[in-house]
Amino acid sequence: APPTPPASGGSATTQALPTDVSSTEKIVRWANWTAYLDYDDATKTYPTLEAFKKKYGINATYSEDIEDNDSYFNKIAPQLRADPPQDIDRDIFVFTDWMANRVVREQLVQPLELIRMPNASNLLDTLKDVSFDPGRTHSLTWQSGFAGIGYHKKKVGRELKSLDDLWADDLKGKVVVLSEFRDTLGLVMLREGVDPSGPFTKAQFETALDEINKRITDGNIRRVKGNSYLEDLKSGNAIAGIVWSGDLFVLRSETEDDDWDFVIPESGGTLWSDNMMIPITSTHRRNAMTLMNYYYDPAVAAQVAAYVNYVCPVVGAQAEMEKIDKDLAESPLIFPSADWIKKNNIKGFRALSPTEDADYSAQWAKVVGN
Amino acid sequence: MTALAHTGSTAPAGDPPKRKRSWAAYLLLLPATIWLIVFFVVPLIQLFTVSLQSGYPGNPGYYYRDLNFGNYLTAFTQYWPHFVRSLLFAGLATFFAFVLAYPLAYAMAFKAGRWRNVMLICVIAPFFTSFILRTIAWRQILADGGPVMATFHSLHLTWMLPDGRITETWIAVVAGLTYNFLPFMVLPIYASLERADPRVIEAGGDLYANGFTTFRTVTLPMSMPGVLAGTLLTFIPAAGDYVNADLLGSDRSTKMVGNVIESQFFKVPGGFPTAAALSFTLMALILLLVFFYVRKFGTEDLV
Amino acid sequence: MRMTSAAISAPRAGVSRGRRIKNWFADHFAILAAILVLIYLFVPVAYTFVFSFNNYRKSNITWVSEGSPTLKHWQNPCGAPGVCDALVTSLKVGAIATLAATVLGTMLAFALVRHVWRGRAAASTLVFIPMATPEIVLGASLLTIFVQGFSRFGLDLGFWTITIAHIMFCISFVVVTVKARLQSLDPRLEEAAADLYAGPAASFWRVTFPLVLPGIVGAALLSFSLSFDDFIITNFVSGDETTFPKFVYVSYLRGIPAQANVIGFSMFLIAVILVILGQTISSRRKS
Amino acid sequence: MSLFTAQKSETGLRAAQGDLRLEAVTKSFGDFTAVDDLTLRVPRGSFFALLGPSGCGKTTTLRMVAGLEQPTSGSILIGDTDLTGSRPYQRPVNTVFQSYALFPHLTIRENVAFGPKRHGEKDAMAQADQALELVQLTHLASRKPAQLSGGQQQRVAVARAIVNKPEVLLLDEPLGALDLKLRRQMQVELKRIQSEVGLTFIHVTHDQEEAMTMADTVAVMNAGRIEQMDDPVALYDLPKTAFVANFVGQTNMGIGDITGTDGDFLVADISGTTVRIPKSRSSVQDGKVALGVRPEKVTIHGKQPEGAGDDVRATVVDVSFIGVATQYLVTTASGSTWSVYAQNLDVEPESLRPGSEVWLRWQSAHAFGVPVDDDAIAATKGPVVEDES
Amino acid sequence: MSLFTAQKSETGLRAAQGDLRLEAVTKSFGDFTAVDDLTLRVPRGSFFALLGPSGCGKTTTLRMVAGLEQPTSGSILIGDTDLTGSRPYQRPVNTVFQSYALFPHLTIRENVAFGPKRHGEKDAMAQADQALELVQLTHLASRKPAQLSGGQQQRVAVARAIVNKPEVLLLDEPLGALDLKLRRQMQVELKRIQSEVGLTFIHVTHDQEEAMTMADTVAVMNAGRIEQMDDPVALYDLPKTAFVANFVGQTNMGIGDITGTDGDFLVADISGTTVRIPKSRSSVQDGKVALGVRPEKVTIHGKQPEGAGDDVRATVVDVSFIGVATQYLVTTASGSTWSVYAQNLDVEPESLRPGSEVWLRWQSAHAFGVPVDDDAIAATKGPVVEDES
Ligand SMILES: Nc1ncnc2c1ncn2[C@@H]1O[C@H](COP(=O)(O)OP(=O)(O)OP(=O)(O)O)[C@@H](O)[C@H]1O
Ligand SMILES: Nc1ncnc2c1ncn2[C@@H]1O[C@H](COP(=O)(O)OP(=O)(O)OP(=O)(O)O)[C@@H](O)[C@H]1O
Ligand SMILES: NCCCCNCCCN
Ligand SMILES: [Mg+2]
Ligand SMILES: [Mg+2]
Repeated sequence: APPTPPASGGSATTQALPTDVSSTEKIVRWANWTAYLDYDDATKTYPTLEAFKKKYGINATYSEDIEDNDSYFNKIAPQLRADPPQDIDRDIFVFTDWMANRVVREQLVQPLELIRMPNASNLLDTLKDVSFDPGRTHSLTWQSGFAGIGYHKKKVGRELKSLDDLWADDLKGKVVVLSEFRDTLGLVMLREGVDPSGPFTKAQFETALDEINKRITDGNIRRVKGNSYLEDLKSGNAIAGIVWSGDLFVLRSETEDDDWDFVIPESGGTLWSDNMMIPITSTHRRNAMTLMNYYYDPAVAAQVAAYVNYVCPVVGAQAEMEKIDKDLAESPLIFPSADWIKKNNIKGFRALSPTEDADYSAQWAKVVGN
Repeated sequence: MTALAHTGSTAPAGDPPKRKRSWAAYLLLLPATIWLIVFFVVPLIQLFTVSLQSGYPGNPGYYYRDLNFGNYLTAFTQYWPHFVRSLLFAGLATFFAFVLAYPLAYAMAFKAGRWRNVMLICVIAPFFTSFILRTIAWRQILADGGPVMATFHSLHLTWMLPDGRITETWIAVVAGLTYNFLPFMVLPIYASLERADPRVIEAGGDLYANGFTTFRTVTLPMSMPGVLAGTLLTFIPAAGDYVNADLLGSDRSTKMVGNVIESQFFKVPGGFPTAAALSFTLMALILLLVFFYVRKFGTEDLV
Repeated sequence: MRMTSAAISAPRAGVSRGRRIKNWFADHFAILAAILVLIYLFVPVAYTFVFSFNNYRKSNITWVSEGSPTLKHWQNPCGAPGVCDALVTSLKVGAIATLAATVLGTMLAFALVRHVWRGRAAASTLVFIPMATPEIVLGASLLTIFVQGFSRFGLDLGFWTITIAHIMFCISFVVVTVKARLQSLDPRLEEAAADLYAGPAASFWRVTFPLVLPGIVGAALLSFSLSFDDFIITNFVSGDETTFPKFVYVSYLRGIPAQANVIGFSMFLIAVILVILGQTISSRRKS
Repeated sequence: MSLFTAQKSETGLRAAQGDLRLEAVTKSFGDFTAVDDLTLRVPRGSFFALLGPSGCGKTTTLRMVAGLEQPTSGSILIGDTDLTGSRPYQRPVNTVFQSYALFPHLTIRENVAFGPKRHGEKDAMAQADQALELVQLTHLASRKPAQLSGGQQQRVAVARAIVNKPEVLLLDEPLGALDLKLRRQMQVELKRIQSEVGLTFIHVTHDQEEAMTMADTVAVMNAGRIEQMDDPVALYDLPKTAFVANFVGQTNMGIGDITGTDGDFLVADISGTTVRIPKSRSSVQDGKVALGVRPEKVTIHGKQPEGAGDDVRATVVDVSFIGVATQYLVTTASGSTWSVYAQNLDVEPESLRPGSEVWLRWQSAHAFGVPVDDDAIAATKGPVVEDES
Repeated sequence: MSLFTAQKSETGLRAAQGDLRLEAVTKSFGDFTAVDDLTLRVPRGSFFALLGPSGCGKTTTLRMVAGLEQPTSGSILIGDTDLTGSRPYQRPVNTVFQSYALFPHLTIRENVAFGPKRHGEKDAMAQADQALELVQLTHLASRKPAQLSGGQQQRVAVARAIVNKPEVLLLDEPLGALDLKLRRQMQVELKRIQSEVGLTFIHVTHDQEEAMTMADTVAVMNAGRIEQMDDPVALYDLPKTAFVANFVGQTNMGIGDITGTDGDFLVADISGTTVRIPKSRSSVQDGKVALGVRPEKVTIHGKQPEGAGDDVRATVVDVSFIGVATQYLVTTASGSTWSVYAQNLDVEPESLRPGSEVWLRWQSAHAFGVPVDDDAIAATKGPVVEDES
């Protein structure tokens, strides 16, 4: 029998935190996903971040390190878990709920001092108390979003409405899907009438898995990718796929091509949130919190949302958005109403038990060729 | 690496007797051997112990010491197609690299005259444009919307391609491997051809062998040490490569062992032991192949 | 001689035109093929060059006709965040790894060629096996030891672990290159030096070393290019340190800035120019 | 010999037979003309030697015959078959290369069988064995070339060429790398093989003694042109230029003016000494002339000898004993250095030492005259080290 | 010459002066004895040649003198200084290597200055220039060795050695790689240099003509031992063994029994022919004897010649014209092959062709007798190719 596992369970941080040198080293290093922060092409900078630097005199560096949760986590995990942990050169990273759950449980992140982050109270109520981090003591939502279908209207030549439309013969080999099984399989389960947020069974999961397996084998799916699916869409290797909502709008502005479109499939879409956290190795905790706090200023949040088009978790941002772009302030993709979510049958993916997680991840990994 | 081509040469008659036997020898060899022991042998041993570790169920990413040979079983049973593919792709790439490298090496050695060194630079210089950059360039050049595919379309030749495309097929992967390891094939072959006496090749023609026969019966056998070194230097890294399959291949049908190792390390939680077992198996397999290959071609002293 | 139709046919005068064309192709086949192969080697380099003038948006994948070609990336090659840091890291790693591997490898090569000692065969094997081990295995094993063993010595993944790994895999190539040069050295030259009153030290520094130097320089060059171009091992042991190839690979996921093209192509150009320069100098010195 | 009987029926060029002819052959490398308008006929079955200093174009000529190089202009024929432009493997010609050029990866037998195999001969190996027997190397047939000594390699190279029964066998300084003793042995051997197989041999060398002992005809080449072509005795006895006179053996030379005739003789004045040259042995009949006399035609005397013959006063500079003979180096009154060769026959040699005053004597019938040119002027200086840079 | 006057005061071994002495020197490589109990004295300032076939131990001997190899037993002295066990760079000895061993990375001047520089001489470059002048290469001083011809390299190697004013200069086949013409020139040159600088030269060669023309004393070595050591004329004229007789020039041999004496002569019966050998010229006085006569001491005649001398009937096998002379190969009645050397003097040669019946004649005073051994038996077979495998 295996010996008892190392530190796990309970969110109480038992580990000693590294000394904070924020006051002497005015930097904060932020790892985030691609197309997840407002970007100015002309100057090749991130306007809100520039403003932050100016305002606080903290030099923030932003790296689009994260391709998907698993690959980024596995890349840094050995260092974080090493005894003693090794600095990963990042002060903030951003993980989706389920991965945030793991990171918090394994005590790989530092607690937040909410008292230093007054704006944090602007967090949407629905997000305030999450199962993996009760009371938001270790994480703060960055953005939420949906997974659905994205495609290039002109190149596809018709509207895509359902997953079945993606598997059409003329799109064979031109479709990408997400390497996050909670999104890709979530959509397939919805298509099959299974609620991913409900207590679905292993068999139901596997049915969905089989569908993707078949689509890969048959060559409908060209590649299963993390956030870099955007490159395939840009280079023309793919013209449709299962994607994240905001990305397609970023793609629109980047390529100046309004034919890119995002739709929630008829059978429904998935909803998720990504969370900012401070890795256990960070020695710039305060600077990180300053940054988080800054982005919870509704005006700043609106500015970000106007670019990334993801669901904004900040109360008051919608009002700020009115000032920037009326249309966007109405957009359900940024400010969805409960009704809209319901109507479109949008569901979260339920938390998996550790054994389920291990089992499903392994099966998924095999199907996508890992 | 050109030096690898010296492999086949037995010591010349005038080989100086190994004279000195002294503490100086140990002083000279210690730093490098210590380095290799600490940063090559010890890590390999560590890798081996990792390959026998087990993971805590429910705590992916945490492992404990064990004698879990099941990891090797997994490596074999689950990933044998990847091994087959690795060897196959590496073999194909080695073959194509050989086919492309030989004329180039030959021309450099015998036809280039004063252009010889310029050609040599041309072979090496692309190293300095990072190979990742060049591979990504290929990805764009071969992309569905790229110039190569456009040519195929305009000539109505897409039927020749699997799935009507190049990227995300085995063709792209093999092409990428071929391209990236070509210099490693060219240089040793060039080195061994350069040493060959051109008169010996002329003697082939003089003795009624036409161009091709001379090549087959004289030039090629004479350059065998270089070919041997070149094929090893191409095959080994190609068999362990994952970048080409990653950037140019698709998810399942073109993945090689390298990709599995990489994803077991970096993408799949709890994959360390499997990855280690796969690495070890790959190394053992390649060492075995190298051993038989070298035995067959009679080159014992490779270094 | 048996009379056959062939024997009856009168001897021809000269060689037909068709034959001549065929002969021309036979003679030039290698050089034509070589040129094609060189072009093939250069295609992606040319692509890199062309796209260094692209007025790209977020990612440098499609040609943006508006505003391209532009010189602005050449005017400001460090314009993209991180790209020059990565280059500097690569150059530093390359320089240190080259220096260390060249010194260690050269010493070992001397020991292997010039001395008799217990375990020479074992040492040769120790040098050969890293070359016969796929990079990914080297990377993986180093990663396991760096995160599971050496961290207690305060050796975190990063610059030094990359450098250590590069020294490790370069040593073998240095040994092989220098050894070959050393073996082809006429042993009589050292005897001549001794005969001309040079003691062991003088004999080494005035005769052996200068003669082996080209081999050492070649080995250093090879080490540098292997180190500079390495991705696989680096990716395993680098933690969050970014070398140039890793920068390119990582930014590939979100779009490579054209500045990377500028730098990649410049390195290529510098290499070509340096070698051509070195060659003309040495050939001028010869004449 | 059975090896050279059953000739397989062959096609085209390969079946060409007859004399080897070079017609106005020129070969240029860029600006440089290596072989200059060369015309030459080598009778079938003869032993022909091409003699000349390094770089004069010997190898280039051979390579054109072999087809390894194409002439810039002119043509090469065997009998009436024009070989120009054809490939080496199409020609009934084989070469023994200066460096042997044995295939290092093949055994001796395989090396020799290489040519017959290319011809598709079924019994290639048997033929190879026969050829190896001819060169007395049967016992080494299964070794690799690297395991053979220089002389043995040389014989393998010969076997590998003659096994093909070529019309013409080209030998490019086949003995150049051998030491003196072995070289003399191999000369005898090659001559024996040639007379046994009866092929046309074209032998390139810069060793005049070798050319003379072996060949039926010797052509002396200089700077891309043939200076003189003759049988060895005639060439040695009556060189037409100072270059030939000095390249083929040593010649004592003196430069002077023809002052008149005396019967069949030209009378010339060499720095005050009057000498006679047979009219038929001089390529100049008036004006300046270079007198030539071979060292072995000159006798050396302590006092002025009596009887017919020309003679000249001189001082001994050096005496060297070379076993069979003694060589004297002397300075004549006119300042030229001459050499005298005296066989150590049963007569006791006169005891001459450096410094002795002597008389040199030769039969006027043995003198010859050549035009005065740079070579002639250099020759009066005797055998000193010239810079070859 | 100024170069060799101002001798710096030096210490210890390096200052040793006098004759070179080898005392009971033996060198074994494993089981194999390369040099076998060699004792030898080379007078200071003499030109000494070590002659012998390949592998007889010449190079090994030289390397021991140079200090590049240590003797297994015995000692090596210069004057009274024992050099045994010292390192090469401590000895007043320099070597001209067979392959020259010039430093490819240094210019000619730097090559030559290498030794003086190691001695810390201030004017190393000036000394190098003087030495280069001596070998007439001043104009090439700034070239690299690869840019020189073989003969020039050879002279650089000599300059590089003599510039150090060693007590003993070792030359290991310095001319082995040169072609015949150049070789003869360099022989003259080396001799000139030796007489100019007056150093002890030990010259290793397997070319007997070279040894004889150059050396004051020649030692003939065979299988690690010295067979005979003498001045060239004596060595040639009166060899003590069949090996020496054949290694130093050619010898015609016949094997027979001593049947009696006749005054100062031994009378011997060689396969039925009676010949006479001066008692003083035979190393055997009774029993079996091998008669030796040099080819140039033998005359060839169409009919039995008259007058004193021994003669024998023979048949001509081969005639070769070698310019200065004609060489006849004949078979005697007893079946041995003899060779006759006839200078092409002014007398017209008798027109002999293969097959002619002839008489050979020599003065009994020129004959010599050596013990019958394998070498003697082989020598009766004449000059044929032996296998050197
Ligand atoms: N491929 C070539 N390109 C340019 N010049 C050449 C070439 N081959 C030969 N030559 C020149 O042509 C001349 C004649 O060369 P060749 O080899 O025929 O001389 P050779 O008489 O054989 O001399 P050696 O006795 O040294 O072998 C030389 O000056 C040589 O440099
Ligand atoms: N280091 C060694 N180990 C074993 N045997 C050796 C060694 N050096 C020389 N010999 C042997 O000693 C013998 C004499 O060699 P040496 O080189 O002195 O001959 P040599 O007379 O110079 O011949 P050559 O004329 O060929 O140069 C040879 O049989 C050689 O094989
Ligand atoms: N471009 C930013 C995309 C962020 C996606 N986060 C995804 C999580 C899904 N499960
Ligand atoms: Mg030549
Ligand atoms: Mg020797």
